[in-house]
Amino acid sequence: MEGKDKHTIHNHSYTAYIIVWLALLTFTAITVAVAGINFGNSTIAIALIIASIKTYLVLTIFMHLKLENKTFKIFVIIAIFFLVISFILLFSDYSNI
Amino acid sequence: MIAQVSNYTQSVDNTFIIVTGICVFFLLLITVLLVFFSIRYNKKRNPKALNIHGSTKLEVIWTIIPTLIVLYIFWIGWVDYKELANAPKDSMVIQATASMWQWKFTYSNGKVADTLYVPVNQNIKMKLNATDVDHSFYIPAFRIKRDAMPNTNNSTWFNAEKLGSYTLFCAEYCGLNHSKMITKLKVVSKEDFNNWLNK
Amino acid sequence: MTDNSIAIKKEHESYLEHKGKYSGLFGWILSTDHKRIAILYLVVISAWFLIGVTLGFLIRLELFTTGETIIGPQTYNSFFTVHGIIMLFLFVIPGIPAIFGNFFLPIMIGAKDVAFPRLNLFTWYLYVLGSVLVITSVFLPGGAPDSGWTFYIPYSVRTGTNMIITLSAAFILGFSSILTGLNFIVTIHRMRAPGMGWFKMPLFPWALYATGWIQVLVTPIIGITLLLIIFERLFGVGLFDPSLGGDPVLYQHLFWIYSHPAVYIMAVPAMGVISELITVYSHKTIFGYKAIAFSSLAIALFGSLVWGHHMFSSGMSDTANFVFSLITFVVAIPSAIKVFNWTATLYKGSIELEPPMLFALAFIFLFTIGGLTGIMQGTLSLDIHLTDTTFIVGHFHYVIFGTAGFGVFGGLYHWIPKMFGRLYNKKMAKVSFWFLFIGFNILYFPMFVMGWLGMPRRSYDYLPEYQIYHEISTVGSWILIIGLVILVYTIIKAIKSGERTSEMNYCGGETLEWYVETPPTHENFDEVPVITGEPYAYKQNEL
Amino acid sequence: MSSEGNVAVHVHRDDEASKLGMWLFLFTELTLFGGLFLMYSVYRYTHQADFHLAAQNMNTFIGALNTAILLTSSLTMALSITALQRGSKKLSLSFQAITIFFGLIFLVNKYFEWSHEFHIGNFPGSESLLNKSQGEILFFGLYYVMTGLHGLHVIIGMAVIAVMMKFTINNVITRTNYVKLEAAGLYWHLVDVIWIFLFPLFYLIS
Repeated sequence: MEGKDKHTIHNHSYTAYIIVWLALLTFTAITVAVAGINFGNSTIAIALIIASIKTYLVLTIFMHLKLENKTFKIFVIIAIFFLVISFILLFSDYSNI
Repeated sequence: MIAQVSNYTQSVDNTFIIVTGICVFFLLLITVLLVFFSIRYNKKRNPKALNIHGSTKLEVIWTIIPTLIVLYIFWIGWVDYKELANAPKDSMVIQATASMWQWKFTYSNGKVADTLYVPVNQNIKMKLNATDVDHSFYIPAFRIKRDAMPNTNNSTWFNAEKLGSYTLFCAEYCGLNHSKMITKLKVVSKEDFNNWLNK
Repeated sequence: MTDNSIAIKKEHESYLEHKGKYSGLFGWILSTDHKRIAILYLVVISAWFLIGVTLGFLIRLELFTTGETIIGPQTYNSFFTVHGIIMLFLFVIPGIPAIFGNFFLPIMIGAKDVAFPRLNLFTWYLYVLGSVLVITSVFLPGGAPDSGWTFYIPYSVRTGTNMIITLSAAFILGFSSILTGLNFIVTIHRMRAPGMGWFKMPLFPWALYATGWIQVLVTPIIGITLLLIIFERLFGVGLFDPSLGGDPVLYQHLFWIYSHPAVYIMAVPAMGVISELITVYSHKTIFGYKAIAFSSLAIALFGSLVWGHHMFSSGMSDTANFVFSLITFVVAIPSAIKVFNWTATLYKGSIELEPPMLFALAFIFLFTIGGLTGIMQGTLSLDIHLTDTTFIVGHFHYVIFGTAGFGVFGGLYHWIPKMFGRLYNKKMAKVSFWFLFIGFNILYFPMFVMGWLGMPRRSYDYLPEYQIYHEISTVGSWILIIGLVILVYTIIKAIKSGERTSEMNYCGGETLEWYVETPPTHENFDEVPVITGEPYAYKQNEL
Repeated sequence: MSSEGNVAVHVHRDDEASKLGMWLFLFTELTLFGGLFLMYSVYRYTHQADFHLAAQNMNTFIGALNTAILLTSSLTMALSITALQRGSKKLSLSFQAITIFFGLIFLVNKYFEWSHEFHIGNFPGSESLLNKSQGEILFFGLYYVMTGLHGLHVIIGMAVIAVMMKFTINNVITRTNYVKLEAAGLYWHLVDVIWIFLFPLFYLIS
């Protein structure tokens, strides 16, 4: 029990964070710009894909998921999997396949 | 057994008998084993236990056999349901409107009634709606039930093959007098029905 | 902990006698010791359970005859609503995890406490707050909630009764449940004793682990849904108001996304308890350890994906009905695997029909009936006829009362001596069992019959043709209540004045709780145990 | 060993466990909002045209600005942890303060947005809203509930970071023991992630 004092400092450098931040701002700009153009039904899809990329960046870098061990990654996958499958099942009712 | 009044109830009842049969078989199997083991391997009779850690063969068997059985049950339930899901095109349409705590049936010519009169041997499509809270249109004799809710368009259908008077319940709890929200389905001959409708 | 003098002193001091920072009542309600918290839960949950039972008894009494027997329709509607809320949110959902999970999970995995002891105490306070709110809502002007425990909109938005308090209570109780689940998951991940790999962990922790995931992932969805009803009542947001475009079916989806998995929050921990009981009283290793462990996870997974089977008659698309019915049948399989493995464990055992074992065997029988009638309800065409009738009332009492209820009773008889260091009267325990078991079946079995004959549920009154079944059922409730009274008496008597015992392993178990003192010391173990073997070795049985 | 309450803290510190617990808690937040997203997706699917119409009321500029503000606050939050690990307590404190400040600006913007909508009569139960189509009522219902709940999370996050600042000053959070700050950061980033989805769904669909 006492042996668990492993304080491995894990973190990214200042530069890494700032690069990610710039990327996030760029993606925001892109998503706003793209929204002006009418892609019809795929507009929302593009917006959501960009949002997912941004989320991926926040999760892996800002939230340190990249540096954590496997348990954390599996946890996140389980949670997202649950949410995604809920959407699919819910839409088995609403979409007219 | 409750009355069988149409082809559909016949097939639902058959499904019921098959499924109940399978269920009773498994229940008996488990119960007999539980009782038999409890007696045969009682501590008095069998003071020393024998470890059995498991058996992959058995696990596979009692995974696969139940899987096949439940898939079969699923399928026969789906086949019945499929029949109920799509009303035939030549159906006579009646609008049922539920509100706390009564039913209102509107016929195509505008006639309104609180008892559901239908002609025998005729496909009847019930359009279901509610004005306030959730209700459910339920005729046990026909094995049909469909919720009648505000802001939704549900429907169900049936074909009465026997003259008679059947109970029509509200099956979704809807407040104070939910249990009093009962009316009758009256199946009458075509002539009687037309006389009634145009009265 | 390296201080030897303290360690020696502790050996003789149970958690019941341990002096912490506070003494007396505060020594309990401010204690972060998982065992004391478990006892706190035991006391409060039992109290609410007895209130829930009383309401159930009155509901049955009212239905003894047609027309008014003892209460009017409004009271009846409130009674079945409050009965449902108390039994589900205050008894079966927290029940086994909060009482036995709290007490035995850390011990069984060789830990001194849960991962977050203070959070653990906090969940108890949330629970008490939520439960007090439930009771408050009954007595405030406006009247007890009457929407049914399902809170279906638009009724729950329109009714004039005290819905907001009840909904807030359910929200808080959900939060308490989430935090318990979260605590257990982390505890199991981080605090297993050295050497205890995942597959050396007993099956009760396995069940709690699977349950924890369901609690964490699905409970917030009902939280937000109930919150939305509150918003709807307060501000008229329109999301659940059909006249403004709200969709009543969508509400049912959101409600059941939680409430179906909640059934497994109730049942899976009870299955964990039964797995322990079956091995201990057969005095042999469990049959198919991994199959049982994995089936808990499989139930948790598939159980989260079948919520739509509560809505086959609500007008879902055919695709949804197809999909949900199919997955419903899939979830039957891991449950069947469990039943087969438990039964196979008995084979060539050396079975002692002690009171806990009687409850375990009854559990298997009742759960089998509950599961098989569940199969009937999963069958689309049968469900259309059976849903919202007393058939489903019978079904879920077999599943929920038959598992969580009998799991709690069996668990209590199994572990009471360990928890309090006192013995109970075995004869009385057996008498209570037979009353409970027989009363249970007489009470709930007729519901299947009259349900098939078309008797709608939640009905204050009924047509005369159903009277005979209602009468039988009500008589059954009396027998059941006699059994409960005997059970409560036996257990209270045991705790208060039962014969003292300090025998560590009074039933021949092999999991870690049988290697700690009776009752356990404050920190369970003087030395952290090192695990080398499997959880149910029973080496003496090997040839 | 004298006080029960402190036993867990002194004897047994497990940062990994704390972080696992925090992540699990974040999942509960995720599915809490997940319920609302489920609802949004269904209503949007069934009332597509109305949603587009209603979204035209939204000010894309303020929305985009708020996104940038929240992203920047996430950056400062992340930087505050690195700063602490590198031993500069002061820098870490400033970053934490800036994070709170950005949260505040976000809320001020939100306040102007809401009060504008209230001003033109688009609030739940208002007459002008009730005259609109069902889809628009649903859109605004979802808008208020989802951004309101999100705003509440921003406020909670700010309060949490304020407590973290106090901990940092009192050396409860230090260079080697910073798991509390990390947990607060995780919470703040999650609030950011939720906004990343709210933004396109309410502002960019017109």
